Amino acid sequence: MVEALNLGLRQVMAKDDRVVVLGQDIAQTGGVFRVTAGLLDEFGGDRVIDTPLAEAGIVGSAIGMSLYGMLPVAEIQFDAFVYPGFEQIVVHAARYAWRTRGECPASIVVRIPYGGGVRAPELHSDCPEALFTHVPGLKVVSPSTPGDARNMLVAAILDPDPVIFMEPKRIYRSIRGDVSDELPFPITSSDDIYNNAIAHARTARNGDDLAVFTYGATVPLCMDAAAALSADEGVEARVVDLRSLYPLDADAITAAASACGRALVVHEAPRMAGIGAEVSSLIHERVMADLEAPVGRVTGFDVPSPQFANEDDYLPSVDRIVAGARAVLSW
Amino acid sequence: MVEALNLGLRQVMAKDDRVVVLGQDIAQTGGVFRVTAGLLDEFGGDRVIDTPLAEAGIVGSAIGMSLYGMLPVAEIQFDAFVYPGFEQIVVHAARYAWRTRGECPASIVVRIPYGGGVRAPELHSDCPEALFTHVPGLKVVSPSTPGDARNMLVAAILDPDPVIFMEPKRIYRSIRGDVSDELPFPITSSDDIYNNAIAHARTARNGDDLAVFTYGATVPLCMDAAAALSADEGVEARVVDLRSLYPLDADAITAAASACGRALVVHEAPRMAGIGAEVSSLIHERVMADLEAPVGRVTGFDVPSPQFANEDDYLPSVDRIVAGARAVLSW
Amino acid sequence: MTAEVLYVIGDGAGVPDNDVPEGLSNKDLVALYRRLVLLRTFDERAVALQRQGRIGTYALYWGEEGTQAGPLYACDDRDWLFPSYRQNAIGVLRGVAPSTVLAWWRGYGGRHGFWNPREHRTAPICVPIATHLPHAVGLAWAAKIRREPVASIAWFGDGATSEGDWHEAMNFASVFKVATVFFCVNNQWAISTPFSKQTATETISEKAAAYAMPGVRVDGFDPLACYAATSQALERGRNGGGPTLIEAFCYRLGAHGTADDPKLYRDESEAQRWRTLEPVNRMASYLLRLGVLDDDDLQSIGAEAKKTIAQAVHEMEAIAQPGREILFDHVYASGRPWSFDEGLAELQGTDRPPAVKPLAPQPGPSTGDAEAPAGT
Amino acid sequence: MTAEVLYVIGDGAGVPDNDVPEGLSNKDLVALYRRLVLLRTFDERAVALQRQGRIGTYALYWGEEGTQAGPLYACDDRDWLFPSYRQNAIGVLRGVAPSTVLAWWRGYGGRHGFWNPREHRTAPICVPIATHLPHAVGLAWAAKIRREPVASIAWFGDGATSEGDWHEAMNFASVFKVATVFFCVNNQWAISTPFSKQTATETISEKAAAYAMPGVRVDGFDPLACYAATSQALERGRNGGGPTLIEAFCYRLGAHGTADDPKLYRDESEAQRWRTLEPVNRMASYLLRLGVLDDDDLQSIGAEAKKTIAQAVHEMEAIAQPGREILFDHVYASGRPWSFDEGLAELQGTDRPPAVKPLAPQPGPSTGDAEAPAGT
Ligand SMILES: Cc1ncc(C[n+]2csc(CCOP(=O)(O)OP(=O)(O)O)c2C)c(N)n1
Ligand SMILES: Cc1ncc(C[n+]2csc(CCOP(=O)(O)OP(=O)(O)O)c2C)c(N)n1
Ligand SMILES: [Mg+2]
Ligand SMILES: [Mg+2]
Repeated sequence: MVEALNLGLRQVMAKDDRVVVLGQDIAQTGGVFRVTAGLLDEFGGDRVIDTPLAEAGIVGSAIGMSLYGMLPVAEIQFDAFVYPGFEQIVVHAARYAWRTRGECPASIVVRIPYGGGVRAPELHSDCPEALFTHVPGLKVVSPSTPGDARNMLVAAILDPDPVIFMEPKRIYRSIRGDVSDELPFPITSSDDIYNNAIAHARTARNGDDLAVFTYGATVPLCMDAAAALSADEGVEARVVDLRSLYPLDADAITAAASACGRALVVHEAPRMAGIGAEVSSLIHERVMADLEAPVGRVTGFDVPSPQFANEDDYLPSVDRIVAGARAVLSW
Repeated sequence: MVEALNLGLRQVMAKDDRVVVLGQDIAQTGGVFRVTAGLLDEFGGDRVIDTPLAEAGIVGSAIGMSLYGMLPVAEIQFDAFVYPGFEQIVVHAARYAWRTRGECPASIVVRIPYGGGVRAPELHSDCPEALFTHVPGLKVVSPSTPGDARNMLVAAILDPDPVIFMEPKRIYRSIRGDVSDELPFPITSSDDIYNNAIAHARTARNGDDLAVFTYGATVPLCMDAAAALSADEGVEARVVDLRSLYPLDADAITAAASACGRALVVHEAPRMAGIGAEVSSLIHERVMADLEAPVGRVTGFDVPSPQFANEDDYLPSVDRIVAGARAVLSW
Repeated sequence: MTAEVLYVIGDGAGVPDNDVPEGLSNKDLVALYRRLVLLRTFDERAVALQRQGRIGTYALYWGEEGTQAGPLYACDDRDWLFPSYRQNAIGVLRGVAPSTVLAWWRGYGGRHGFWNPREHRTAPICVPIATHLPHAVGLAWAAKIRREPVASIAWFGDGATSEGDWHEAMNFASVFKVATVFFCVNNQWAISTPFSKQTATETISEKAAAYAMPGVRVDGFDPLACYAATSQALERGRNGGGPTLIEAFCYRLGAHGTADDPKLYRDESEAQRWRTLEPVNRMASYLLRLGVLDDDDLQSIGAEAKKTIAQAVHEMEAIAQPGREILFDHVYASGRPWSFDEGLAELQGTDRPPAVKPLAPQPGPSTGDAEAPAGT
Repeated sequence: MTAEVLYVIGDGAGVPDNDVPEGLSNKDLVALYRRLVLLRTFDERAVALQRQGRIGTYALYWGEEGTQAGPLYACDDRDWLFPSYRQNAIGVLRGVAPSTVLAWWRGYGGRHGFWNPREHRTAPICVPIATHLPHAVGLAWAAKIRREPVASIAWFGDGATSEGDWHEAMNFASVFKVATVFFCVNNQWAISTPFSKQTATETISEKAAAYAMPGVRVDGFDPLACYAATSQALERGRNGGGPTLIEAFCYRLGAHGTADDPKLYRDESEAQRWRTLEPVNRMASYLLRLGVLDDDDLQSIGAEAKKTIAQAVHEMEAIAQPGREILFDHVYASGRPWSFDEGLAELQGTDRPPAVKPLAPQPGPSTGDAEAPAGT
């Protein structure tokens, strides 16, 4: 996925000189995770910028650049370090379009490597995505495959609205897959890019017995769980990769839940008022009559993400997903 | 409610000299809403402190004071101005107990006047409470009556954990009610204060046809809606004032939903991944079999809280609540 | 007023006038004066409108007109302005309709209360303290990347210097040497907090040292001093010299906002003493002394401003309260979330509450009568 | 090294030694040296453990021992320490078991990886940059309110000075005149970002001016200079003189952390040049010159430290991986949310994944092999 993100950045930067990338340690070294590797050489120090250590400064100046017509891509080094930039995101990025009659949206992308599973110290494993979805005015997305990562990143950059781009760092390198140079949409215009590449959920696996909704690093785990369910008990789970967390693809969600009659939501973030709560409510509100069981949730617990020796206890495991699925299936 | 909060502060400060209050314009003038009026004269400048204009500084130094054994109460002037202090709340206040084997919780209270309806300019009408409930390690509460306001504030201060104390500013002065000097728990100890005064939902109105869950400024609106439903169509709604938003009083919620068979959640904050989503999911997960209709939600829309001329269009109105109730009742 | 404060306009008595700043013709002086009067007229009228319940809480800037019109006069048309709530009407000097600004204070959104920043190179009114400063930096930085000689100027108060965003913006600006002017209106009060409790330094301008940035301190009641300092700062910025911090030292002559009562926390006789220095009359006397204007001119400039603002009030009041659909307008520039249509349908299924009167919220058993807040 | 940097220990050749700072007996010098060696030994061992996969990513401080043991030696036992990740082992000098610190890096929580700050007047290791500074201020402020002569000292890097929290803490400390020592370890790098790109000033210490705070610049490789500056700052603080900013100018001799490769962004020959100034040998040579210690003493101090740390490693490795219930421990001090019991039950209904090896995440089709991050 790292290479795919890098490819996307290179492709869009080559075509559109409004795109600049900025953040801590992203130019000279190519970033802690090497997502921006090589960009400095290719596009120069004016467009690939190492900043001082200050997240509000990074997000805030990206907003100012966008006001001047640039398309800045800001990197936050790790999930929990977005909080010092939170105010800029909430009070400005999210409201600039609204505050300017739609004329000057904050056309920024904030890239955030997120989540646990990389054996990192405290505060390198947060999943803050639900916070952003609760803030009106932002788009929040998270890819789970290299192809999606590239396409969604390019689309997020071209999309005029502020996009919080959540990168599941746990699967940065584990999920590989060739990404063709070809993009599925023209890189020169932002017309309809939202509909083409941001708005829609993806069916990652077909099945009619249970709909499993998830995104980011838990997608492959849900695929494994689905495979196990199929092998062990002949249950065919449909796995839906949400991709866009705000707005949710409500029609795809309810259609899958209706078709299967049973549904489960899986994510790594805490449960309380998380994406799972929204997906669950949405399904019940719209298609409860089609359900044979209440929608289940397998999520992180409502505790700080633990020190890493215990993070596998915290992260939704294939076992827990299977158990959650069984509970829904046997209700 | 303002007088009740003021009374609570005076009572606890008189009994316990670990309590200090700090914030912008709270000492000399008694705060923008006068909640801290008179405290400076009564308790002196060491304990009632006007700070520089910096929310991270306010929350952060409150945490440091608590480490030394104080019980600081920090005021955020208006809801949307908590965001610059968000990092301190999330990465520190919420995790200090966890990071110190439970020995040094951040024993702070962050008081936040929140919500719309006071005809204020932009960013004086936010409802950020769900954000805090999604952050493990915090307690989040919101009173809706003067008596609760006093009792819950005193309890929050004595409780060793960090409490985000959301004050519904719209009903600061409209809801009056005598508050007796007597507190329903001893002010000298924090033992069990959590169970006595923070943890439990309150049944604000009895009824068996529909359970309405709400908190803060929408409680009186739900009472009005319940009265209208009773008068117009003989439907008796039970109104449950959640009081504690994290943790939720799950047993009280499910019991009320089960008893009524129909339920509605009402709040002013945006819908997406809000408290309503959690309450709805919780009810479906636990007692779907007892329900005759999916749980409904009447909430703020997923848009920035509007300029005030349109805020009545944004805020859940009695009409909208009644309509939401009817939809659940006629499902 | 302490010695190190730069000024141009004397008091017509013991304090002598200094030379008119370079590059300002008599015509410029008159134009600048006209702007001061327009701002003053707007402000006074807005306060009156608030008293009459025709707009909501308003953040008056009475006495700070020179800190706005002065620096602005030094700007190119292509330079960008980043006002706080205190410079709420500065866009008017850039062609924003004054009725739009008044409508903002009346609680109107969308095209009624906002403008297109690109059209006027004027950012929206910024409410959360100091948060617009990184934007000003980012904008000038973008111009620098594009090799375009565009600068930015951001206004903020003494209190704003305490916020983290102020510091981060100052640091970014100096590291990347962008052409941003940090214009601090040190009116010595942040609501009830006096300057002495806001920071430990004696001045704001000395804080520039922490960023290897030039810092200057000027008389904030002197429009020409504000002009001159800004003009130098902009020139330096455009020549690659980086940002400048300007402290316009003055005094908040009025309340913090219309809901604020300064008697709670300060001795109003102090304000009275400072009042004699206010910029509009001071500039007028100066122009009279120079013989650039006479009393008749002053009169007609005043009358003209009154007319403009009266017309603006008329226009503002002709705006119908926006419809409910406005809630969902322009939240996104691309793609309308499905929930917006649902929300609108939900609204349309219920009666609309009566139109909002700015300061007379609907009374009733449960919607509130919380007092209008003092903060803006 | 530029002239304005205060130092005590010369180089035994052209640069002469200065006087031993007041109040330090020979015994003190030896005690301080012992601490330097203990910190060094801990650090070297931790790096080795990381290489062997026995702990996770580790933020080494090789060369910065003097910036830790020096200032600490100036502190009273009642003063509070606020370390960043870079001073991760400083609690050891206050009685925290070194095995606890190692266990933290092994990813253990609860009582295995954390300590009780009140017992050691040492705050937990702080990971998010600059966020612990307001805590240090609040603590000293509380002491001041209680009229207790307790000070606080917070460590942070050059990069940390760019964060808003740094500024807010500096401002609060100076406004309220609290006894906090802001101890900046300017090792000239923030991961790959050189000091010259972090800020526009030539030094950190000059930033103190923006807060009307004394600022001093000392040789960060000189434990005695660090001691002396801190000692003066603490005395001033305790006497009501407020906070001090100390810049300990040095160089980050090692990598940012064990996952970082400095070759990507700097010329390692520069590090080599600075390496000759590192504090442990420098202090040893000084003590030899003074005749306070001889080679045998050095040997036995080294051996003693090795033994202590070897024992700590042993203890750390004797700790079993904490059980799953630890997730839910101590999240709240009062009241256990019902969801915790549900969560534990959910866990107990599934097989537990194999014990975590710090740097060998379980391979498999879908859990990852993302490289260990370079940040700490
Ligand atoms: C982040 C934030 N915190 C608090 C407030 C509330 N508030 C509005 S104006 C003000 C005082 C500002 O003082 P100063 O910066 O000196 O500007 P002035 O009002 O004097 O122009 C405060 C605290 C706010 N708007 N934003
Ligand atoms: C708020 C925040 N942003 C980013 C990081 C990631 N990070 C960890 S260390 C570091 C560099 C710190 O440099 P400096 O302050 O000079 O301290 P040093 O590491 O040199 O001791 C960064 C950017 C972080 N820990 N916290
Ligand atoms: Mg001011
Ligand atoms: Mg450093």
